[in-house]
Amino acid sequence: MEAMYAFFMDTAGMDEMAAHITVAVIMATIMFIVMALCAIIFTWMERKVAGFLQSRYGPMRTGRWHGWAQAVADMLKILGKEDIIPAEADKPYFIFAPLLVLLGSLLAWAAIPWAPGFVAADLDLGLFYIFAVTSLVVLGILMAGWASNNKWALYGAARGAAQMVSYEIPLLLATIPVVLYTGSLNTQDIVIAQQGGVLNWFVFRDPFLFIAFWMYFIASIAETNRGPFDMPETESELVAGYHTEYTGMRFAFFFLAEYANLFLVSMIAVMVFLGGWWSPIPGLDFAPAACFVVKGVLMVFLNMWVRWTLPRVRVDQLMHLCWKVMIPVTLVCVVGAGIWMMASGAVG
Amino acid sequence: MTDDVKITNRGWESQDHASEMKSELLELNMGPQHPATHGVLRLLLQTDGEIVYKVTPVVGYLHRCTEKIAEGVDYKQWIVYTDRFDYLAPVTNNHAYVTAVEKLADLAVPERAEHLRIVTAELSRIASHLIALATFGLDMGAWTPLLYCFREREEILNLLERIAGGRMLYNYMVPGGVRYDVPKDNWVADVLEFVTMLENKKLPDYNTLLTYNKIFIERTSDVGIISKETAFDYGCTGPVLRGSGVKFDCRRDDPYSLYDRFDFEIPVGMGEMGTVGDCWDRYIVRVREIEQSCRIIRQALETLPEGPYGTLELKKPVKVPAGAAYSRTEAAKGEMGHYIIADGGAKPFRNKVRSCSFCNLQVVEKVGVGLMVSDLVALVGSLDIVLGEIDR
Amino acid sequence: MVQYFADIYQAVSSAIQGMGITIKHIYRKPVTLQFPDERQVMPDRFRGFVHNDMTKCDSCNICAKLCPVDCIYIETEGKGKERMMTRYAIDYNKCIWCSLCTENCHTGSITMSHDYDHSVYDRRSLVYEFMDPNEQKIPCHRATRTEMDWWVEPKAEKKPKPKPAADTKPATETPTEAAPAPEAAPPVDEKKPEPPAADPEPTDGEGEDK
Amino acid sequence: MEPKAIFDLLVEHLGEGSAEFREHDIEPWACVSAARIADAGTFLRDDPRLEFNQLMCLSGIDWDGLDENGKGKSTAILGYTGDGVPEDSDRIAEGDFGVAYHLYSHTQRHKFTLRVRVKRDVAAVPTVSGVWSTASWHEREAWDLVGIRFADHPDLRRMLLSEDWEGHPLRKDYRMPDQWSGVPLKGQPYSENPFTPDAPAADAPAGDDTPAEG
Repeated sequence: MEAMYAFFMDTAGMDEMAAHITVAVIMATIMFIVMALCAIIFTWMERKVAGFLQSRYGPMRTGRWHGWAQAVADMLKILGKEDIIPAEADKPYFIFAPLLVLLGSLLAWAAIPWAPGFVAADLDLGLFYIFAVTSLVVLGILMAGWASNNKWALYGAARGAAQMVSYEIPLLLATIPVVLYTGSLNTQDIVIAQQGGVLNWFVFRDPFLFIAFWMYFIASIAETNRGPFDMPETESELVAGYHTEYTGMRFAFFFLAEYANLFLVSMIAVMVFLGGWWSPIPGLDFAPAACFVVKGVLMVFLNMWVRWTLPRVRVDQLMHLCWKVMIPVTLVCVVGAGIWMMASGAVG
Repeated sequence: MTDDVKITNRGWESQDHASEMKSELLELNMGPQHPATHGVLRLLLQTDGEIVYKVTPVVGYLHRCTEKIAEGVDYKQWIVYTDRFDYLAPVTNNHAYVTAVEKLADLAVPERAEHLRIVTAELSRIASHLIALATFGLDMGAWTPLLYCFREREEILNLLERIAGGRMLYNYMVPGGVRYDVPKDNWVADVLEFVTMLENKKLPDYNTLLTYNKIFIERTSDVGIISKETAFDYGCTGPVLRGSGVKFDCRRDDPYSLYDRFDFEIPVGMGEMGTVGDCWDRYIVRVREIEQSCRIIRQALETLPEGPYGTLELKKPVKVPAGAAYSRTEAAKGEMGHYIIADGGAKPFRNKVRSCSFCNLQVVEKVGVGLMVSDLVALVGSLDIVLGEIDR
Repeated sequence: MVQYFADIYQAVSSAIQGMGITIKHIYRKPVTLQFPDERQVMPDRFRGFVHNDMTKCDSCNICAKLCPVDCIYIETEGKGKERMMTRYAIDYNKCIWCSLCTENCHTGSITMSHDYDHSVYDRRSLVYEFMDPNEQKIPCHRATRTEMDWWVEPKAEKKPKPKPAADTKPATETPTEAAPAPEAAPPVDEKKPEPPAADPEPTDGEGEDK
Repeated sequence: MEPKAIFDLLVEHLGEGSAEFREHDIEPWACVSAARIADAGTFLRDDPRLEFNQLMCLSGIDWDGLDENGKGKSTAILGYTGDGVPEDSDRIAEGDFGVAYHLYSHTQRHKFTLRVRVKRDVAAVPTVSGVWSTASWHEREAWDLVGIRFADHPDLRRMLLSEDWEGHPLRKDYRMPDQWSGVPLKGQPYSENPFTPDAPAADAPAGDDTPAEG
């Protein structure tokens, strides 16, 4: 980042403001492209993973090698589809909802530290910021469900809102022990604190953090609305949930947001618990960004594996799980991690 | 849970508030195009939030008036239509119909034919139960068991294709026998091998993956409880009745064909995970019936007698004297009944089909009240309906 | 409280066991058949599109009568020895592949082929015409058929033997190949010189071609 | 219990004259007068010796010209033309309607058959849906397809056909309407595409649009 500022200010001769804007535009473009690529790659990956888990191939035809072009073709197809807005829909909200959902995850991407020094927005409250902006997604889903003027969509939206608002609590609580350890909400600081091999990753620091990691993982599945917690969609009950009435490009936004969110929560997991860009063996950090992405993709794979194995829970059981199991457990983790920290002398 | 729910005005009690804040039941149209209704079933729901207050099934979207067609085609031609009732287990439908015709026409069936009928019918039953497991899992959001079950069903279809020629609709039985003998290419050994494989390898897999999964148990136990009395009252049969703890199976208690010669057990719901008669019980009855069907197949094939596989009149039209007969058999989804009234001509005068899903579905009206929308999906899934035989 | 922790334990352990089952399949070869490249071998009795060998058919109408859905259209003209078949068509919109037509065909001309993929864009093209009435009408009566050198069904007592005449001379004139539709349609089994044994015994166990 | 013994108990309850026993090799039955059928059902269900707790099947029948044994001639059965459309006939069916009840007892493990015959112009039978809940749908189906009205049925709507369908298809003199809700029902051979107005006649040879082999 500093190098980019230096380049624009010194070499290109811009003033500070112009350099800031240029860098911001460049970073935003990169983020958006990466996000779109994510959606395409993870769509394909999801289908292949689901296929092989289910003893079939998944897409095989488009683009010769294992149907690699299938997701691209799907994207092109979906862009070419007719855009339908139901006559009775609440048009402004209907149009704005997918953008809001996308915006929620896109904004959060800004604070992801890909490599040392390479982060679009190096905020001191980075982690807090990420969780704050991702709650925009709830708003978008609620808006979409309401504006569609469809009963199924309304059900999906109501379920989704309840679910995502609830699961934000264990999600946050699970990351608090890490914040206790680092004493900072800056995403770079969190990663830097995990330097020194796999044993220094927060997930293996102490047993409470290990539990907190899995709690985070479960909450993140719920937060991304994926199986077994895909209450807002529940295709066997609510047809397609909150995006029942959406077609074409607007549907693609939801789709994009789902996979962007999926990768986002995986990257947060990597950043907070799994050592960020550090490689598992100390001293082998040649390609920090690649290491980060690979870990993120492995988390995504884990997520998919869970999705394609487990049945879906019911909406009241989902709430039960959140309020009666996960929040107590994460609270115990917070306290336990604090005690462990004191006992092991990690904090002076 | 079901009986004490009453539809009440759940709005504010005082009048002046009622004018500002009114709550009413939401009318929800579940189907006919809905992923969880197993075809073109339409359920008219009245819900309060997630709770269902009234369920009204609306059927008939697949109606073909097969009973009228039956009056226009002769006894043998109509067998191909019976395939299309429960298209997931067509051979059991054939069996139900030919049993009725044989009863009426007093036709003797050679033993080899009976054995072949039993083997194919049980294979068909396994295929149907596999679909029941698969789609029930799918209703619960588990995708993978669906594909695994279809994989095994595919093997059954291959086996049936080799003996009967069709892949899905076999037209295998005729009054007085079966249409084809065992094919010469090692069919019997393949069936036995498949049955062993299913019992030893695949069913444990399904059990681990779905049956004993905690989420699945939570979703299905204590949900949609059909008591014994309700089951009798609503004429439920098959796995639905047995799930309610009634040890009744036409194959044993009202034997037809040669079922009384084989040794098998009748699994019943025992309320292992909740109450007797809940969705999990109906599900586990199907899983255990697959095992029992495997046993029957093994016995029937090991004692397969030599001899003709059909009477000599096979190729001629069936002569049916005037009269009426009701015959029932245990099809995959319940009790399949055919009430044939013959006037002595080449075509039946009236052919009433009592289809299992038709009666089983009706219970939704009673049991569905007070469930959550998600539970209603579980209930309908656990009844294992096929719209092809409800609408006929 | 014990139940609470037992539930959590069960949930976690059953989920992990289930995931163990699914991950095993990653290493197994998928069972999918890559359809247009790999095709399943159809069993002998497979009932595909109906094929009628027009050199043998004498338009006895049994198949049309037996058809439960009336999908076989046979039109003839003339009476007695003069009776000629002018149309033989099968409407695959209606056909239900029940094989009732083949099992009672006394000449063995109508058979179920192993062909199953004939997607068309227009449902009118699913009516397969097996002969072109402009080319040549097909005699129906046995005497006329013998006279005109068509394939004649062997008498029941006789051993069925291959009729070279059925394959050489009339085949060139047979409208089966000339008609526009059947070109695409049911597989014309040219490599089948043997007429299927017209076996009157139903118990012999073989409903299909030898 | 044997059918005859069951019948004796039944007739003891209903009184002489309201039920008759018909012996038959395959399936003997009791002919019950229509007005007493609900009464008979309640008795058969509740009597501890009988306990017919399941109604297996309820069939509505149009006995056109046939007697109870199936003897006789029904001339109103319409044949089908080549396109599967029922033939037209002006004949009006006569004769009775009937309802057959097949009962089974899960506790006593015996079966019994009841039959009811009503005149065609009455065409109404008391409902037994209060006795066996399963009868509700069966009776709706019988009303829908045969047109037998079930008195006091709580919800006698059409079951399988659309609400605005005309006629009852399983009547022997049923003629299919020409159209329903604007959908033509007759004169449409399947081979003809009703959606292209310039479709050639069905018996014209399938043209060049037959795709090549593939």
